[in-house]
Amino acid sequence: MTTTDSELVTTSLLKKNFPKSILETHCHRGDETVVIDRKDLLSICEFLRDDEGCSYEMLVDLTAVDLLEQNRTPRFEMVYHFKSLRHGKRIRVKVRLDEQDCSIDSIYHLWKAVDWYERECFDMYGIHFNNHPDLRRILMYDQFEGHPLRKDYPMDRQQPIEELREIEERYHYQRDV
Amino acid sequence: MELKVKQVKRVDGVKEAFYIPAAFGGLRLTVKHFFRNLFGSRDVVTINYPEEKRPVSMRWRGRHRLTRKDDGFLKCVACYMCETVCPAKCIHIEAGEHPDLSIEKYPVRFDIDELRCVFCGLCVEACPKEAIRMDTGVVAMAYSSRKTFDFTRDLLRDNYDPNQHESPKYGDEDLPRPESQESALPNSQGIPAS
Amino acid sequence: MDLILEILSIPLVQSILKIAFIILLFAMPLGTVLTLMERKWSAMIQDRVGPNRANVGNYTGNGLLHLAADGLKSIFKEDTIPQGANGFLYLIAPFFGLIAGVATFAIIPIAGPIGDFTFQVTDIEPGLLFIFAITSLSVYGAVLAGTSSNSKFALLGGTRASAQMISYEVFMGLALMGIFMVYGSTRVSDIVNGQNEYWFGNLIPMWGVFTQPLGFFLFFTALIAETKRAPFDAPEGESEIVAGYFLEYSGMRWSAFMLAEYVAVAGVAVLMTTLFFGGYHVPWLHLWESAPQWLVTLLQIGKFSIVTIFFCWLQIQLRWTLPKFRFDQTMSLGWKKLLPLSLANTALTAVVVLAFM
Amino acid sequence: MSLATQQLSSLVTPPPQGDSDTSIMKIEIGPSHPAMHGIVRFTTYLDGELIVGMEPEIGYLHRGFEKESENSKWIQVVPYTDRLNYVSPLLNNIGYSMAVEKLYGIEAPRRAEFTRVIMGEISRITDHLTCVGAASMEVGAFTFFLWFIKAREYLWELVEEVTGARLTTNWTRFGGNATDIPDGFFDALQERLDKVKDIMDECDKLLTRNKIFIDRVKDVGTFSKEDAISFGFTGPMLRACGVPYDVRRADPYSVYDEIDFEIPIGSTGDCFDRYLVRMEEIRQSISIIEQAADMMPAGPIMTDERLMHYPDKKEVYGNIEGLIDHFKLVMEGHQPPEGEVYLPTEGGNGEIGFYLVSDGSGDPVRVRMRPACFNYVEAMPAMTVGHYVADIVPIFGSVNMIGGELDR
Repeated sequence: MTTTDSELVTTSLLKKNFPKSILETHCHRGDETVVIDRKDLLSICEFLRDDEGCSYEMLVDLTAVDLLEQNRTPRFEMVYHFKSLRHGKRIRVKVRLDEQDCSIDSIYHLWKAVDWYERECFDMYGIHFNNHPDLRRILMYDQFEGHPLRKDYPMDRQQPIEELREIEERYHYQRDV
Repeated sequence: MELKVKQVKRVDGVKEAFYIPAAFGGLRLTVKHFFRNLFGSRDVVTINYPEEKRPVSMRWRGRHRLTRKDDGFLKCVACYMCETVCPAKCIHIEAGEHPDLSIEKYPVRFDIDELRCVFCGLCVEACPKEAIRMDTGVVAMAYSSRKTFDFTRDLLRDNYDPNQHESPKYGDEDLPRPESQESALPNSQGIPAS
Repeated sequence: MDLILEILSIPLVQSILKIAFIILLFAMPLGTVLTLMERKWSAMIQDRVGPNRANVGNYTGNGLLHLAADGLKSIFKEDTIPQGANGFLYLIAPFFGLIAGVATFAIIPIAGPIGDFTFQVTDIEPGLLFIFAITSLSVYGAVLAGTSSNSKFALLGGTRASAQMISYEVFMGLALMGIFMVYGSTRVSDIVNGQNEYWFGNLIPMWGVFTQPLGFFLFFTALIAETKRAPFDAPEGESEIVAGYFLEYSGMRWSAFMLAEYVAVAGVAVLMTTLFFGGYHVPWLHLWESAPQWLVTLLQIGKFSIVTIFFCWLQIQLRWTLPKFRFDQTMSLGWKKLLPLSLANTALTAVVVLAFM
Repeated sequence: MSLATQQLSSLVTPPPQGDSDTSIMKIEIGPSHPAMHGIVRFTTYLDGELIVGMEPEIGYLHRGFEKESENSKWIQVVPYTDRLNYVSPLLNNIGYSMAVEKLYGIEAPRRAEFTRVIMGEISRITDHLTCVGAASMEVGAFTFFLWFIKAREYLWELVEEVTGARLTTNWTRFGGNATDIPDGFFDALQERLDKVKDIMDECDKLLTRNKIFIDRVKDVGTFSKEDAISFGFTGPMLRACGVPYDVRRADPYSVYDEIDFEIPIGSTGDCFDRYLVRMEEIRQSISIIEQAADMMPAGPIMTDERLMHYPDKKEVYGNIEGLIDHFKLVMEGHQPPEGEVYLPTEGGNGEIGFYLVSDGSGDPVRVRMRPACFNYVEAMPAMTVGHYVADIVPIFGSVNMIGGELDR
């Protein structure tokens, strides 16, 4: 599955239009990937959506990767997967985020699906999305401390809501806490 | 293959504009089912469970059992393969040395917490000695106490049912006996010397 | 012995006995058995087995013991009152429906009279108007239960129930106008006797279903809507507002709602039998003039029961066949389709009656 | 609380004491509610019976699939994928295993791929049967639900014959499948499919042409093409809006490009279209299964790459290399080369994508599953606002939310 650079239409388009902000590109196993600078995320996403040659109408997935155990800096990678229905292409856009300053511009106004994906990413990784209108936890409860998918969150740590637990123990199992 | 698209048909006929025809059509069908089940052959897939049991497939992954060699020794060599591969971490093995020198290593403890088990069958695949199997055909395990679900090595027999044996036998009396005196070395059943 | 006969000939005693007979031996058992039959019959429609687990020893009676089990269970269950509920209204609400359902049976004759003795609690002059009056009473059951439970789902259910039942009473009345005109009376015995006449010699009995086919459909629809059963069970709305107006009830009071529903089902069935299927009259029986009186009465009770059970079955069959209406669709069906149809039916009947009778 | 619902909640009046003019009523639908067939909560704002605002809350079934997977070996994730979309577990198994195969850069043998197509389509049928059945049950057609469950029962028995379990299948491995198709499977398959077809025909007569049912689902939950794409809809939900996007055709995987099938699309994107699209997809899946059964090649069901699967027992007993391979594979686990892949597959209710990152060791760095119904639940306010409260039922039924997949 070797793909030459000339076939990677989107990559070359992005390289032409944003020569400075494309940090790295590769095509591992046929997945077209560009790593971009954090500052230009908004303009690149807008370009990807609106440009005739790209027209990625659909945001398929948005997530992050924690590379703590790989001892990489920057620690986090934001991963966006886009799908173009018109051209039948996919692209992966990655942004590297430092641990100290893990915030990134929100792209919620470009695709409607972004809203919840960014909330989930915030919930799981603690990545802050600037300008997101409603950034709060989605899968975990509000009192939850920490961000469970970070690699330094211990696997076996438990955080039951104490009040509920007390009620359950006392009234359900007749045990004192 | 090229992309073929089919537009689904929304039925909008004259018949669909009234309530009555559909009601009669529906009644005809349900009445057919009603009388077929009332008088004719009952086309029912329900099983009256405790009385009837569904025949399970040969490949059904049920409760585990530990297999034995012809002479009644456990096949298990306590290699920890199943414990390593288990995604639910429900197997716990302690290996021990055996006085019988022909057996190098054997499980002093082999516990399976059946409440944790997810019945994936990875342990069966991982076992190099075919010592653990899930082919007992036991579909449901319903016991009244959590303790009952901790299956120890000697309980992992083919036909063990805690509901029927009030006090499970921890001895070796119902295991196949060794043929000759020579092979009947002390504690040769894989039972730890107490 | 004479004393007993004398006491029995007192009208009041007769009425009390008849009430006891009809309620204890007809209405309530029918309603109770229907709660089980609904489950058994629906199981047959749906290729299931149905309830068959309740047992004494090893005897299950193919599910029959579930009746006893259900009754015992609901008696011994805690009768909860939700916090903030209006206690008094909450407690009495379940019995409105039950009373209304049972009262329907008061004017239904289940067999022909023998001499002075009628198989009917009372044969009052207003007849069916009494039914309308009584069924409007059952609205209060739903409304009071809904509003007094202090639950939003119950409130939604109660409002839906009140709107639906009050609307459908209109069409119920209008659909029966034709019957009143054709048989010239609102008295039930007149209507039943009117249906014992024949067209074309002795060929077709003048049953309501033949004289008023449209009225039959309209009345049946309106009655099903009035009893809040599928496809008109939006007030219960089990999938969106959980159980509607009786959501908060438990134990015996919940059972009262259930029993009221099934008594109402039986009530619908006896009304349909009486008004549209000749009541207790066995068709063409008058041709056999030498029939002994006791046999005739038995045949009449038998015919009445069979048609009643058929209509109970039909209602249950309909429930498990049709999807249910949304609440606004129920209302628009009533006001936009049934109302014009029943008005047209009334007008048409009036013209025909004037022209030919 | 989002902006729209913040404004709405300020309008909610306290519970009525006597005759107060309550304008907006807040009502919590779920997490335990007959129509919420997972556990999810909708905070709904009603004006009378009209929905003026809604806010979904998810996470009640969050089991930490991703965290658990990242702390497991690669092979140990396969049993977990059963529990994602638990009405079509095989499709998740297949999606995950193919993603790992892509990470390795290998392909399963053709027989394994055809078997996967057959089993996957059986799973798709069970998924759609459950969805359509549950949706029709909630609009009152309880009988069809049970007939459909009966049809599903026939198919699950087949799944059990092949995989050894009805629901927790754990069937695929990297580079093939755990078990091959047993003898006499195709006869049983054909017989069962005929029964399913019969039940489908009965239902078609009854439900598709029933005015009451049409009234309930027609023009309810209408969604435009543009909105659907922007919300990231996939699968039957997107196709009902009229977009012929099916991963099996758009990004062909496995052997789907050798099989002839049609993609059903709707026109308006309402609940009726979604119902019809699912019904048609069941028929197409039956046709796919029949074609794949005819084309089934002979051969192995497992790749012969080393260190991908356990060696034969003969090798383990008689050969030191076999034994070492076996122990290495168990102790160290599969070790895909360093890299990252995203593999989309067509799941029961949309695109299931597995995004996997490996650093070359036996432990996954990232196992991400793109949940198809995440977007649908996100779009629930957009679909329901302006409808009656009773319309939540058919809309949410047509969404086919599966809690295990939504919350992971």
